[in-house]
Amino acid sequence: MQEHTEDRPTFTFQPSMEDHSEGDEKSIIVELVKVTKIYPPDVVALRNVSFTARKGEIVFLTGASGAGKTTLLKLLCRLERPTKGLIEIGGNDLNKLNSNATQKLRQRIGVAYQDFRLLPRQSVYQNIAMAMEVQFKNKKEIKQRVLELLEKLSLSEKIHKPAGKLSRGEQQRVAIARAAANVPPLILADEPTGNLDPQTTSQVMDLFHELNESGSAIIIATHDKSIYQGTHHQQFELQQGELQRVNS
Amino acid sequence: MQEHTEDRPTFTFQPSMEDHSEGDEKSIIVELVKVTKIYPPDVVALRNVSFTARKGEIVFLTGASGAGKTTLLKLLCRLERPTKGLIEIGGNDLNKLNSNATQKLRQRIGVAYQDFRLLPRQSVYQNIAMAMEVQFKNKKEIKQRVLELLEKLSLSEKIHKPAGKLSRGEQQRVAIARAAANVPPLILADEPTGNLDPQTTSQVMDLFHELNESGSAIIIATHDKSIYQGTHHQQFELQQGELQRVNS
Amino acid sequence: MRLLTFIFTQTGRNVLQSWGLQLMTLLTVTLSVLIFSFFYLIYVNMVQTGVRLGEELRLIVYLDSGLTADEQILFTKKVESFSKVDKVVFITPDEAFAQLRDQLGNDRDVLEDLDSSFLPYSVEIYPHKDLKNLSRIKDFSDYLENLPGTAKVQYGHGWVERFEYFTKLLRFIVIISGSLLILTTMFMVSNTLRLSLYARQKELKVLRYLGATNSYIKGPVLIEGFLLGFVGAGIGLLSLFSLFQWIKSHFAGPSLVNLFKLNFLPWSHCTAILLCSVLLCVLGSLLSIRKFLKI
Amino acid sequence: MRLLTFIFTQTGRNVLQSWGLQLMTLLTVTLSVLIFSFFYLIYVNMVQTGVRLGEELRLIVYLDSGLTADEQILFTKKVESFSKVDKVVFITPDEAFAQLRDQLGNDRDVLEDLDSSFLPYSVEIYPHKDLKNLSRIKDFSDYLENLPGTAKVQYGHGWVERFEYFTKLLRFIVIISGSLLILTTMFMVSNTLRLSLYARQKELKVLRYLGATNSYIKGPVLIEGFLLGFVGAGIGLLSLFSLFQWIKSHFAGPSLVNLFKLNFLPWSHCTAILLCSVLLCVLGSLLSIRKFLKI
Ligand SMILES: Nc1ncnc2c1ncn2[C@@H]1O[C@H](COP(=O)(O)OP(=O)(O)OP(=O)(O)O)[C@@H](O)[C@H]1O
Ligand SMILES: Nc1ncnc2c1ncn2[C@@H]1O[C@H](COP(=O)(O)OP(=O)(O)OP(=O)(O)O)[C@@H](O)[C@H]1O
Ligand SMILES: [Mg+2]
Ligand SMILES: [Mg+2]
Repeated sequence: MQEHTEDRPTFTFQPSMEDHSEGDEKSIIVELVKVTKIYPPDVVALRNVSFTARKGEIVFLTGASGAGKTTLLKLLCRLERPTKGLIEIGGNDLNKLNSNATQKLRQRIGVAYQDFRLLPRQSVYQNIAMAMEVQFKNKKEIKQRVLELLEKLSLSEKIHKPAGKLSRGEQQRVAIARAAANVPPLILADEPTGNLDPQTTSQVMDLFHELNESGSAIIIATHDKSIYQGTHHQQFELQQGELQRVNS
Repeated sequence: MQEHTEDRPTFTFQPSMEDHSEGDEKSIIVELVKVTKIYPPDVVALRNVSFTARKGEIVFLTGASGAGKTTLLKLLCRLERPTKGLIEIGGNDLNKLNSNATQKLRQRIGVAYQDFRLLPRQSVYQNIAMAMEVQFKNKKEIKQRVLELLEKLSLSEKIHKPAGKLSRGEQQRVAIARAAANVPPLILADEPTGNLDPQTTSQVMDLFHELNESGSAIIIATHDKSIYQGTHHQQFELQQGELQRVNS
Repeated sequence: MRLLTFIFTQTGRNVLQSWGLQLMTLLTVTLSVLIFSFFYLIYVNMVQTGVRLGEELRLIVYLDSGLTADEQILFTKKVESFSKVDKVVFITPDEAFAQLRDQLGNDRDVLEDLDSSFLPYSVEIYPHKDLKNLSRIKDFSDYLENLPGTAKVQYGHGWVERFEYFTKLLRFIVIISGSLLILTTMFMVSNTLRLSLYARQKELKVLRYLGATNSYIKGPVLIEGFLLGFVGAGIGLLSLFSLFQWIKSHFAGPSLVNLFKLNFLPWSHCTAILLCSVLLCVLGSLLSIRKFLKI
Repeated sequence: MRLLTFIFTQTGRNVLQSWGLQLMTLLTVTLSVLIFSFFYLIYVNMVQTGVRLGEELRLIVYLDSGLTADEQILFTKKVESFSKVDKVVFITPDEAFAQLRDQLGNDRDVLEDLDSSFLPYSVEIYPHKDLKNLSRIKDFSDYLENLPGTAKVQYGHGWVERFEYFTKLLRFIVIISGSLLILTTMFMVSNTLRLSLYARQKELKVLRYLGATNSYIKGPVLIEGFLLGFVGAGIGLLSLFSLFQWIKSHFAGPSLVNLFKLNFLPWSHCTAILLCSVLLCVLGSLLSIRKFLKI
């Protein structure tokens, strides 16, 4: 990685990074200030959303279908640009990133998309390994991590099957494994348990909690009450594009 | 339709068709006898599954991720062929249907796929209308039915948007609307509420109950306890390819 | 009736929806037909010119000066009876002298002050078409050489050889480039069909899932294939015709009209090209969706 | 270093994974280069033959029979001093007679019993290259006609005209078919690239989502483009060479060696074609993924 140090973005937070304050205020990882997103011509997906997530937090995002959850997550990994407002991740203003800096940022965000976005002809292994390959991790490390993740999500049997030939629930878990592969400082999971039965759901949540303990901030958009009810984690609700805090 | 009468398959049950017995035994619509499905080379998705569904019934199919629910539904609409065993729909042995008879059969089964299978560039209207167009319904009838369905699923606003630009939950509802468009005698819904919030879920379930009352048999594969708990409907569970009845 | 209406509506919708791709496919077909028929046109004209040139070929037999008039006529008869001969012309020294003058063109001044008497009697022999081949002509010439009364047989060795060589080379080049082109064209059209397939396979699959019958799917594809082949080949042939007219008007060399008379392809050939194009496009389209009918 | 290793691994993997498509693209490039260079070869040989034929062009000035030897030499000098003339050869009646005999070829018998005295003194003029053009030659001939001492100027009207016309037509045909082909070829290669793009756009998109840098994505594509252009053009040129050798050995007409001497493209042109192919493929590939770098 050393030859890349010079073009590494200023966004350099890492799970192992020490909190800069060590006080009761943890460092801010995601910050949205009055963000509005309008899909042309007139679909207002987000309206004046302000929102903060800190290092090591788990945040749940709920809301009716079409409320704007996916849009919010897409803004964070810069798949969409806000119409108005400021988005900062790890202190970097997303509006000011160039192409390569965006990619470096994305390497530090693990995303489990609602529609998975796997490569159907590639094997499960290859799909997960890809996320680590783009960061030039070495082969041994990749293999070890992939096997470990598949074990945790009970997918070991499917390792060499093409992703397109898995059941939807299996695909969903592969998408989650891919998001978690690099132990990134920020994980976005969009409806990660929509196709999963209760038992598999708890496996996935265990993985998230584990990642969280190792320092990752996790934002989960979900309709599944069972995964957030009765927890102490922050919970926000989107209502027709407007964000409201549910508990604290 | 009259010029097609001669090549209409012998499978001619319709929602309005009278029960042939009028007794306590309703007519059988779906019958599986000792069906085994092995995906080459060695994935046993279903093992000796026998199962019957009757006219006007709602059947819930549960089971862990990868248990074989989708496979079972695919066998019913002949997207996959069984490795062993007999499948009859409306009294027709699926193994004996030719290409055109298969298509006629599919016209009488509404399927909401787990991965939706919408056309992303076509409008919501067009996506739903397609299902009726292949049956040569007339334009007015199509328009009326599509508007009615969109109304019921609170998608009226999105009618002219391309399906690819909807949120996942909206897409899921479009897929359900498409399956219901022709008021088919048999509806297969694969995880129909995986991306939906509780309120939208109940809209969808209302639609299913309505269809059921007008005579359609409905088979729903799901992980969502809220939609089947406390109902009197039949419920089956798949465990690693083996089917078990949960209640009666 | 409803089926037909639906099929036409569907075709119209498809064409409108993916007009970019459709235009590209059309352009491909047009270019292919244009290139193919262009080469075919060249080939046809070449063959015609060859035939015209070949018609000018003749052998000249100079007769022994000692031959009497009767013997001369006998000789002519003999050659005429030979089945491989089209026409035999008896030529007196006067006629030969006039011919030579024509042949010498601007050099004819050298013949001034001379009279025809130094030239022998001769016989011009126009061989049968199927004899117009270098080696056969040679054999025939040898045969004539040995006839009694022959002083000398002469024909345009150099000219025949050159002509043979040149047409052989040209035909070769046209055939090679033609086959290269046909290969390329087929490759191209099938590529383009594959491309438009990629764009539509999702739609075709979904239609099958929804229970669309074979005819519902085949209909629009068939009509599209037909239109594609017809319009494509039509435009291609029309472009070729304009091009041809332009070349012709541009290169109307009056002095050469006879040798290089350019002809357009006859109607029957145009029609054949059109039909082939339509057939290929329809077949190609049907083949490309065949696998979807198995879903 | 790691980047390079990854890029090469990635390239290898891509090629292996989609070898069918890769092969098709390669074939497209090969065919295109083959066709293009084939036509270029024809064109080059045609031009060379034209030059060779043009070199044979000369004007003959017959001198007044009354001219003295000194005046004859003066005349020659005068014409020689004219800047548009390459070479002037003075010809005695004896030489002219010998020439005429050669020209008549097998007809030379007609000159038996004659001697050279009936032929005038003449001067052969080889005009400068830039004068070899029908209208200019005509002007020059008129000019010579008016020189004192000229009896008659003569040159192969018909031959020059025919040649002019024929090369014009041929050049025209080659240029038209060439442009048609280049158009088609470009169309084809871009189509094929689009096709292979379709197959890979999903992968490229996903790679971007995962944070692949520009170089990570560009690298393999660049190498693939390079290999494609290089191998494709290489095979195309080699095939052309074999084809050329075959034609040459097949059509080795000894009597015509001089006129139709076929030459292969010089090294420099081959290299240029190779480079162009590589450049176009690399550029095309990069262009085709450009939009993904914006995600
Ligand atoms: N690319 C797009 N173009 C136009 N409108 C869009 C696009 N993507 C989403 N929308 C619209 O924006 C709104 C919010 O969409 P979003 O995907 O964020 O919803 P969501 O909260 O994720 O819903 P779900 O729970 O159904 O996934 C919806 O009305 C949707 O139709
Ligand atoms: N096309 C295929 N080729 C090979 N194996 C397959 C294919 N489709 C499914 N499988 C395997 O068959 C098994 C059953 O798959 P199926 O899709 O029926 O599960 P499911 O019950 O629908 O699961 P989920 O709840 O995750 O959707 C799984 O192990 C899956 O990996
Ligand atoms: Mg969403
Ligand atoms: Mg499933």
